[in-house]
Amino acid sequence: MGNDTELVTPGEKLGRASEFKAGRGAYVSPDNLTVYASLTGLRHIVSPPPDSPDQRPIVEVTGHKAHGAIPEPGSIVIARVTKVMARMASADIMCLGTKSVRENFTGIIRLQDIRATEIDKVDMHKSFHPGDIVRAIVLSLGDARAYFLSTAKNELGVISAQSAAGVPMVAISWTEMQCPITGQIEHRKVAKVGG
Amino acid sequence: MEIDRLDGRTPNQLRPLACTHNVLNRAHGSASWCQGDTKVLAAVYGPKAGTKKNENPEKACIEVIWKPKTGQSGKTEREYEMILKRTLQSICILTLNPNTTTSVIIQVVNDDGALLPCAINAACAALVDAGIPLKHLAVAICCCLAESGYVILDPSKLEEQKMKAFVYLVFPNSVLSNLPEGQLTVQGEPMEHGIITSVTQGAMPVDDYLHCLERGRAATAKMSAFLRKSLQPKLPID
Amino acid sequence: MGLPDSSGGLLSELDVDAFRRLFPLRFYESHLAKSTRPDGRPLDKARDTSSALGAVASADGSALVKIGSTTMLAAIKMEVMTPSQESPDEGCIAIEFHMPPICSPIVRPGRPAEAAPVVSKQLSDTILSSGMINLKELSLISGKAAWMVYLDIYCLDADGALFDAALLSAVAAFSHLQIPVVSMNDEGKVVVMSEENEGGKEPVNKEKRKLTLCSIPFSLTCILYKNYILADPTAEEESIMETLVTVVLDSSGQLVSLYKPGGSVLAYTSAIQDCVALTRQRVRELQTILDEATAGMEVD
Amino acid sequence: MAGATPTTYSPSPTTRKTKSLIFRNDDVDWVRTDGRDFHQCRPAFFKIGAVNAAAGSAYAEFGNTKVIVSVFGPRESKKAMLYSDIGRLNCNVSYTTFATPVRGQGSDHKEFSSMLHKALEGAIILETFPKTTVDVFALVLESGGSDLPVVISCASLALADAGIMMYDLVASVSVSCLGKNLVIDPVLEEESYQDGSLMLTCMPSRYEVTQLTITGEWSTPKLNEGMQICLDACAKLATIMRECLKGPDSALEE
Repeated sequence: MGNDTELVTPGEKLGRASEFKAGRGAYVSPDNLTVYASLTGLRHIVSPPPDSPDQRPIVEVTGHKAHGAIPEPGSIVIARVTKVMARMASADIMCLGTKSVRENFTGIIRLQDIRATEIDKVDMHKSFHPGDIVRAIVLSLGDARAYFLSTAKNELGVISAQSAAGVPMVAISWTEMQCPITGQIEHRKVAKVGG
Repeated sequence: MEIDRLDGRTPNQLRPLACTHNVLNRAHGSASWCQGDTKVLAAVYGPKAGTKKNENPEKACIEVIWKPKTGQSGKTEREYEMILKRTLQSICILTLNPNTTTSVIIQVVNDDGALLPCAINAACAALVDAGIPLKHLAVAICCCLAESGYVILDPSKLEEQKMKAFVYLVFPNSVLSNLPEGQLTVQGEPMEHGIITSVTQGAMPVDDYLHCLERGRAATAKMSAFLRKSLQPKLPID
Repeated sequence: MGLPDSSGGLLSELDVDAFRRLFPLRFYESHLAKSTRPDGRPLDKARDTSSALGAVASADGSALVKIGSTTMLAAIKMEVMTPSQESPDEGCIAIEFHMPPICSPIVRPGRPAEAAPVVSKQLSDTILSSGMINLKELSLISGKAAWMVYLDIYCLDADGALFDAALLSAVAAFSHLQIPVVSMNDEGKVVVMSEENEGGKEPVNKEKRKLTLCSIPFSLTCILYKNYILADPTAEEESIMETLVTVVLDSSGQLVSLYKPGGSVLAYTSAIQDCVALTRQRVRELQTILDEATAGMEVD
Repeated sequence: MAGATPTTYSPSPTTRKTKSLIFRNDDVDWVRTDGRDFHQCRPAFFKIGAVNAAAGSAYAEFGNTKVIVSVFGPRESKKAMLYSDIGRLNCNVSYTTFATPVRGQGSDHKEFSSMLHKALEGAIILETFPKTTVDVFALVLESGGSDLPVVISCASLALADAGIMMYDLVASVSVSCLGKNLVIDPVLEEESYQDGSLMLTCMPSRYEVTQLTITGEWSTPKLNEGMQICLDACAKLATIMRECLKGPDSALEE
């Protein structure tokens, strides 16, 4: 279905609620009669998934720069560890998915969320160091201060770290990284690459 | 043509230098530094952990607080704080104590010219006294330019006001090394010729500035010898 | 296979902007090695610069200046003061640089930017010590009344080289300044002459509507990083490579300021000379831009 | 230069011209200083994307009233804030020192800041950015009258430019009551002589009012008249605002 040339702005009517379902960038008025745009962009109509019980076409607004992404439960993030304490590490969320965020969000990784197995044997200081770049998943919106992050999956954990000599280290196992210059081995919760 | 200096000094002559360290009991490190009647007291606290504000996971943080002799801090003090902070950052090995803050407090005791250079020298001595890891020391000097392009060093307040321009310069101290000479040059110049900080006031021809650089470098060699001597552990008979 | 890959493989999955965010120095070094910058500029090239005079109707002189996306709005308001006893024939200039919260994500209301007072001070020092303005021209009645020139510069969009843009806007505002014609009223106050309150009074400053600007200062800020010199840095460049050198030259080629507040890179004589040479070139560009802006005003 | 700044005064005449000189209370035929009809707004100019450093921004110019609004976020809320399931809106309005005829202090305008907050809050879908804050900062470059309504309309454009989800744009217009007459979109001079004022902020396409501020003494018929004038003007203003969003500056991806 075409009809994606019409430019709309917030508050413009997209159609009647009896004919359309509100998709991205659209909402239904409180009286359930009208679908309005909530963003600036192109009015776009897509067919509902064939297995959906509701067979109304979906009207959405696309093409505009939406606001910068914010972390939500389930998002994969890339964060820089800022501080490592006995029971948790704090980290600045710098990328959401593969996109960078404009301004940092604070996240914390609690001791119990580092590994999926042998949780009681995990040592915070053998998992992360300040400055490490980690890939993590957002567990929840957390508390007032930080999002709760987890690295308890094979593909999550440290993806880049510097050795004491100041050079990027190479992962040699699930728990170790090695400095290519000094040969020194440091402990980390290392992320597995690829699939 | 020569310019007679009020206190009878030769153009290249510095005022008497005096440096005492460990002058304050409660600070982790402290020093007082005098150049003639200009006197500055510097205190260092830190490195302290957990003062969240400017913390950086990769680098130690340095904060500078400038206390004028009298009155409130204004724009001049803010500017001096910024210059001092960035100068000290460049000589400290910041990667050794990440997530910490080191505070440097400067108290002006008396200002009789060359105040900022004097404060930089004091801060540097106080950092050594506190045992903060440093790459090298910094030595600061003020050069004054007369109308004719004539340069005098380490001016008093009166001389500063009379001259058409002045230049504050900070250089690394000369390095004592066992390595062959060639190892310590950068772009054909010895390391201690590189400028850490330069602040100028008043218009001057570019060549006069370059001339100030030469004279400043020559003078800081003497000062760095003094600084080194004054920082050596005192013998008990002192 | 079970073993993790080297970090290189993992990082190649990232978007360019994510890589730039996570490893800014590595990102910049890959550009610098090709003698270029992420915005496509050669290392020694300043961003597009423009200047428009008379942007603020309620001011006596004003200018809007853009260097890349860094934007400055400068406006002058003239007030009257009693000159000090030491200099009864001189007026005064008060310069204030503001960074309102609209200009940058790092400025918040009630938490002013650290840079603002420092730039204010730097601007005052530069403008007053350059001798661009003869304070005697600001005198109205010797010992009785003189002009107090309030120059306020607002940063509307902060993207690096703030001092350079602020100085250019200040100079442009001074060249646009039109001094109001004033006379002394019966109460001994200086008031603006207008059709209504003229009342046969003689203006006290009939001939002095414009200031004579001699030796105008222009500046260029450069980054020193390793052996590279990057002219007119963006905010991102300033935050990653932190050694900055600002050179101010006046229109006659004199050095008004050479400002290098610390930084991990030492400046050797050759680098200083290179920065001065780049500034010389930039002074000519800026002079032309300013001349064009003033010429544009005269046509109107 | 001495440390302390000497006391100064502005040479511009500050004494107000007598009111009767311009607006004769009973004379219906006086002309507005800029020649507009009583119910005619100043030409409105909008531009989005004025500030690159911000997530979204807009510039508005109504005669001599010139404002810039920047939007930042959604970003992390201040550390001291309590946890919240929905987003927060934080507003600030300040003036430049040269905005007013006599040089001012350029300080924050607390009252306008909170009024801007109230005017916008109802139009933003706060549920779409839980826990985080959207900052809306306005700077009045020049004050030429009707400053707050211009700030509000401009802020809603900046929010739209930033891609913040909204139920509708927000348009705002004020009227001044001068004797028997209602004048819309008053300039500074008219505001200084007004007997009463009415400012209305609404979501035009939904015909919902988000804020109504009244000062002075109003009879019910006058009030109804004033509100109707404002609602009509808001609808027209919204059309101009939508054109701006759809114009060449709009941030549509290719």
